[in-house]
Amino acid sequence: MRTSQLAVGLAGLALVLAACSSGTDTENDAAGETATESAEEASTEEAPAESIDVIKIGSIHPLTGGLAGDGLQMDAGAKLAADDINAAGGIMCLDGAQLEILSADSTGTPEVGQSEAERLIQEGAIALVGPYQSAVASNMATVAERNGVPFVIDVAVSDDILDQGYTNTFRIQPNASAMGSQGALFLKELTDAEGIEVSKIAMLHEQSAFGTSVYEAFNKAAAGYGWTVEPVISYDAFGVTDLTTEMTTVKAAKPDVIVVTGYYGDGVLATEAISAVNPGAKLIYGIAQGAFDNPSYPGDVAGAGEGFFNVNYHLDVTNPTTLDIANRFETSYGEPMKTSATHSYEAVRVIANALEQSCSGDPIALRDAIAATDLESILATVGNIQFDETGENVNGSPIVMQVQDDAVVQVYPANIAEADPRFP
Amino acid sequence: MADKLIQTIPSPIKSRRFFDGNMIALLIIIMVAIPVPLLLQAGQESVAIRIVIFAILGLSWNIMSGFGGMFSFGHAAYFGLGAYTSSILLVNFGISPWIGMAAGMVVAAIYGVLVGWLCFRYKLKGTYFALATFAFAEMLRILVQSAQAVNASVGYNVPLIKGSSWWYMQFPAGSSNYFWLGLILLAGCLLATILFARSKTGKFAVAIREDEGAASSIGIPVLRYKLTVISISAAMGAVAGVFYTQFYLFIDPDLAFGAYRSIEAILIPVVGGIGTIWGPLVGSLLLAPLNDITAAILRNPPPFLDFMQGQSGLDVMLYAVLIIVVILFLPKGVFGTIKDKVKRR
Amino acid sequence: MVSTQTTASADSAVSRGWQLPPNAKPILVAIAIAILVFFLAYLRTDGSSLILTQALVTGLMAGGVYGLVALGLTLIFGVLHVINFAQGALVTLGMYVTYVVANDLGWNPYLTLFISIPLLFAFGALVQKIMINRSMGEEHANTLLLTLALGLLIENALLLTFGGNPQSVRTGQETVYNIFGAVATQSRLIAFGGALILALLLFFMLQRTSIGTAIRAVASNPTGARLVGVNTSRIYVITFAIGAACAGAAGTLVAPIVSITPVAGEVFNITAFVIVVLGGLGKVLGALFGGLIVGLAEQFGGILFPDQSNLLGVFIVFVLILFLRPQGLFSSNS
Amino acid sequence: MNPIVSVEHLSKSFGGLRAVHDVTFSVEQGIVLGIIGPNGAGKTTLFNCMAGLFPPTSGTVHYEGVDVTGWSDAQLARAGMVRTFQLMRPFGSMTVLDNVAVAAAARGANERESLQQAWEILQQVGLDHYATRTSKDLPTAGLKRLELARAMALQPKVLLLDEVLAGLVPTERQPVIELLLSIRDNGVTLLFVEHVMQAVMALSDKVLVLNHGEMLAYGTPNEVVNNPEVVEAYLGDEVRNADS
Repeated sequence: MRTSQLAVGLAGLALVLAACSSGTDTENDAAGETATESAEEASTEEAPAESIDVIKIGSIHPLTGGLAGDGLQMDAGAKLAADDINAAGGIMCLDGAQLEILSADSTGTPEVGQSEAERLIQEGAIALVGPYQSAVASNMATVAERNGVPFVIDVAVSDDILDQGYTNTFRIQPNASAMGSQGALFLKELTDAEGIEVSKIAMLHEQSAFGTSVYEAFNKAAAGYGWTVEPVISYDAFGVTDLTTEMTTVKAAKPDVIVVTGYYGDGVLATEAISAVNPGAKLIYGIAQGAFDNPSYPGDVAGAGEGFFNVNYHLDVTNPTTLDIANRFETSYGEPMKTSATHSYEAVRVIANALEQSCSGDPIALRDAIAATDLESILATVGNIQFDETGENVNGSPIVMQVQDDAVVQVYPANIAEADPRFP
Repeated sequence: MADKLIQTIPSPIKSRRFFDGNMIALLIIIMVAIPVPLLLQAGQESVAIRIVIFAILGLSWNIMSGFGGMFSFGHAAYFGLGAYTSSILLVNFGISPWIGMAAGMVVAAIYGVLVGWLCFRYKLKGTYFALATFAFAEMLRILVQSAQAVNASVGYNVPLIKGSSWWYMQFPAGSSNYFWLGLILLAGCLLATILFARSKTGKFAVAIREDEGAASSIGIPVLRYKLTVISISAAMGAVAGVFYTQFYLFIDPDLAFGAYRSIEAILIPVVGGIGTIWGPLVGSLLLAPLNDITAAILRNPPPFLDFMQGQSGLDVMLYAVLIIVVILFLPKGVFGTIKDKVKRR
Repeated sequence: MVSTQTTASADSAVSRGWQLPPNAKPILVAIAIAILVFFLAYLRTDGSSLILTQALVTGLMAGGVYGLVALGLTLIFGVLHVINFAQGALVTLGMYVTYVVANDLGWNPYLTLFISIPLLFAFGALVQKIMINRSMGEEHANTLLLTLALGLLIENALLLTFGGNPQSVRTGQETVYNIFGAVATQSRLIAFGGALILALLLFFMLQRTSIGTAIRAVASNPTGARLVGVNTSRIYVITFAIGAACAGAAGTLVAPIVSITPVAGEVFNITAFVIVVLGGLGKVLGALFGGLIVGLAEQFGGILFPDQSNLLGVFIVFVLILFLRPQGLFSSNS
Repeated sequence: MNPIVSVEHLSKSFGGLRAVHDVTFSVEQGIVLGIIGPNGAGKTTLFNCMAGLFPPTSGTVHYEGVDVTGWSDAQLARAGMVRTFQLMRPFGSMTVLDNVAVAAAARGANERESLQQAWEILQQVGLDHYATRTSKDLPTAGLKRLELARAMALQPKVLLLDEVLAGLVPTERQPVIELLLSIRDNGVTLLFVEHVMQAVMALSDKVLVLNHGEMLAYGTPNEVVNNPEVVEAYLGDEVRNADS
């Protein structure tokens, strides 16, 4: 009996090992056609002089784990962009070379993100897009830097990623401080225009690097406008199950505005707490709040989020091109397209655009072309996509949205507004 | 009659010498491993290095919990303290990670001894001890996460240097030196384990594990040796943390102190064989590449698994199933079971 | 080898502790600490009694559900000596059962208890029979990792089936109730009440029914129980199944409150461990009270350490209990 | 001659329970002291207090003229006062040789010495056959010898033996008794708790009788057997059984 069990176990292991070798074999076959040159030489070497049929772009997102919902969408967004570009004739100046997206799962962990990034580069990816999480982005930026491969961050909010002096990493999304300071500016403009008196603001933010840097930037800007930010309450977004007490503390301080920063789950909890406690603020104002502009949010909270504002990076629903993309995405993917997925789409567009400019499959030329990007955006921003010397998108900006009649609508700035902001 | 027996039974003592089977095995493993990076395709090297990091972490757990019998559920603390100490010294003061490693080992050992002392003072054992180590590691994570002095939840990026430096443990991407550096550290930890297992401390540790009261009754200062064992284990865990940071060049509170790290540390020796010298290495060889293997299979599945392609979550499920299979059918771990079978012969 | 470390105190504690002990001294100490914490919190909030009342109400209500999850865990530990790491994943499973039945079949979410409890019970029985049972009596680490792997399996199977987007069970507009100035939504009150009722039902089942007696017998002395004719392996299956059912019920009760994702139950895992230690391994009422204490620790920890994770307060309580009364608050003195 | 071990007014209670109360006696070097008494008389508690397993509630223990009250069992063992357990407690996964060698090492011997001494002791107690076997494979009699061998590796001056004959069939007892006598002949003082009266009578130079935690009698075997109080309290049956 025991021996037979052992035999079964060993057979199982043998299977794994066999699978291992076969797994790597197929991988090689797949990579074989275009990666003949890159297999031996480092990938920073120049591309072949003759025509290129396929250009590979690595897409690394959390396809499993707690963030898989976004990660899967983002991967699909990147693929849709490649399909669109290919359908339109590929990269023109490279004789219609086709884009191919190599997808990889970061599993939400930086070390896997890093090794997957390396693997994709070995398989011939000339650029990377990804990865949704800041910690993973930090690791991937290192890989990109050391391999001389450009890396376009679609979503990853932490300021620090680009603070390392890396030259190969670019970011489309506005970073945390940009959201915090823009959020304060928009709040100032909105309340001034409406004549709403603001002096005291309560802030509730999740306590990781993301929430903290949004808070710090907001606080700094607020001081400039003469606002007091108090109380400031932070919480662990992945450990919290109730925010009622926190909201009661907020209520006790009688703030004019409540600013909320965080992810989806805690955003819903905050909404529940607001409707239960009724803190009596003039505005509920999210900054980079993951729930308040999510299409399923108004339904999930059964209307309790009506009138809530949110300042966030967003796809531009007033842009017909964007709408067309989002519609086709929804048809093929079966879910409404999230903003994060449009960012992945945009990242691939940026790379394709740079390929057209550089007319080469060489990563270094590509990097320079990306740095010189000047591309009209499908996102709701204040201008074309252009990168500064650190790699930040200088025109990347959040916009203001509001839940109106159980739908999220763009309300500010005026150039992207679908409807006027409503005030109580 | 007794005299006759004395003559017929040879003393078993003489066969013990420095280069025993384990040492020879270690030398062979080193010899075999040295050319490995030259044979691997470049993308697979990071897997090889993950094996090394896992193995060191597993060896560390194995010292404390395998040999020493003190079930640690908080090894992330040692790993994280090593990673953080060396990162802080390197990033803020430009101090070489070698010195950072030494410092990290000391810090981890001190932490281990403090927590251990507290636990033993209150006579925590078994499950309670395990839960206490878990709680302390989690508290460390929570504290680091909100301590601005150590970059709170942002963590540390190791600054890139130009070129290649053994002193700063940094080499160009894809350099084989990373693997060789890891191999040196791993060989050091394996050597330490072998020497530990045959040392007085190791023998005492096993005696204490088997029966604390009896060990005390024959004069072993139980508390002192338990703490010694913990400090060795903690120091080794810190080595894993330092090397991790130097290879991945980034560390944050979750990566360093997260519960997942503690679980990893347990999983490796359990799959390989608890309380054996080679168990953690075997466990690491099996577990570290598992994610990559399952992911690779599902990327380009063989025909009969075609339906699984591109399904998210399947690779982790496969991973989980394999762990279950190993534990159910090889309860002493792969190496432990094989060792038992060989012994029975 | 590790199993030799299994504490005698755990074994003997199980035998004693299905009831509150006559010895109330530790409880008095706990009350003293609680008063101190309350006082500090009072200072911290500049004397706002409203915030403190709210913290009390919120803490107790969250604690009820924590207690129910921990109850399953403690029962499994007390009888099988297995630390069930999949408990959190089982809670998630309960949530998704509710999500599917309530949203697709249009049931009232709370009525899905009649589906989630038997379903999780059956699932637990199956898991014990084909998996855990083979590994029992071996090293602690093995069952621990088995359940860990089971948790991963469940989470990722859910991910595969439902995707990673947060889902929610619609309950419509929330009614808000006022309790001494503090507020509580209807769904939280129901979750709290439901958890309490289920826990007490289970407690009386253990005390009054023959199955309950058998479970208690196996917990205190498996060999003895076998000698008097108890089918211990059947009891093991039933106990694990009950533990899973507790998790499932908790999942249903919180489904209307939380955003449902494949990892949503993780939060309950760590708190459940703390509670089990707090209440004494293997103690049913201890788990329930421990749940309430942890719920409160979370809230008051949040007030006392505003910049730290709310888990910090929980862990501080945890470590205090470990060192002061490792046998748990609710076991008689040894 | 100065006593090697002396116990003065030693008491130990657990909570409200009085296990040992005001016991005073002393033992000269090289003698064998048998400690007897009905179950629950406090024999093992007395041993545990003397061996440092837990401190006495009051009273003192002197060893070689030094006050060792409150010393840990490990400290005492290294100093030469060693106890064995009634239930054999081998280090199961270690070889028999290592079981003994580890004790020698605890005393401070280096690796080579400790193995050499362990080997010699195994030969002395007749366990050399089993030297390389795992100790959990030993039969009960072998475990008893191992328990003794382990204690001997500490080169003790005083051995506290807790029911060293329990669990052995009569034919297995004699060799162990002979072994104990040979240990005594090397100058080791033996204190032993025992139920087997034959052995007590045959081995002991002095006998200490405990009842309800209190010392009932202390003297030569003959004195004790003839002490009417002892006979009353405890010995009657046992003596008759021993005679039959």
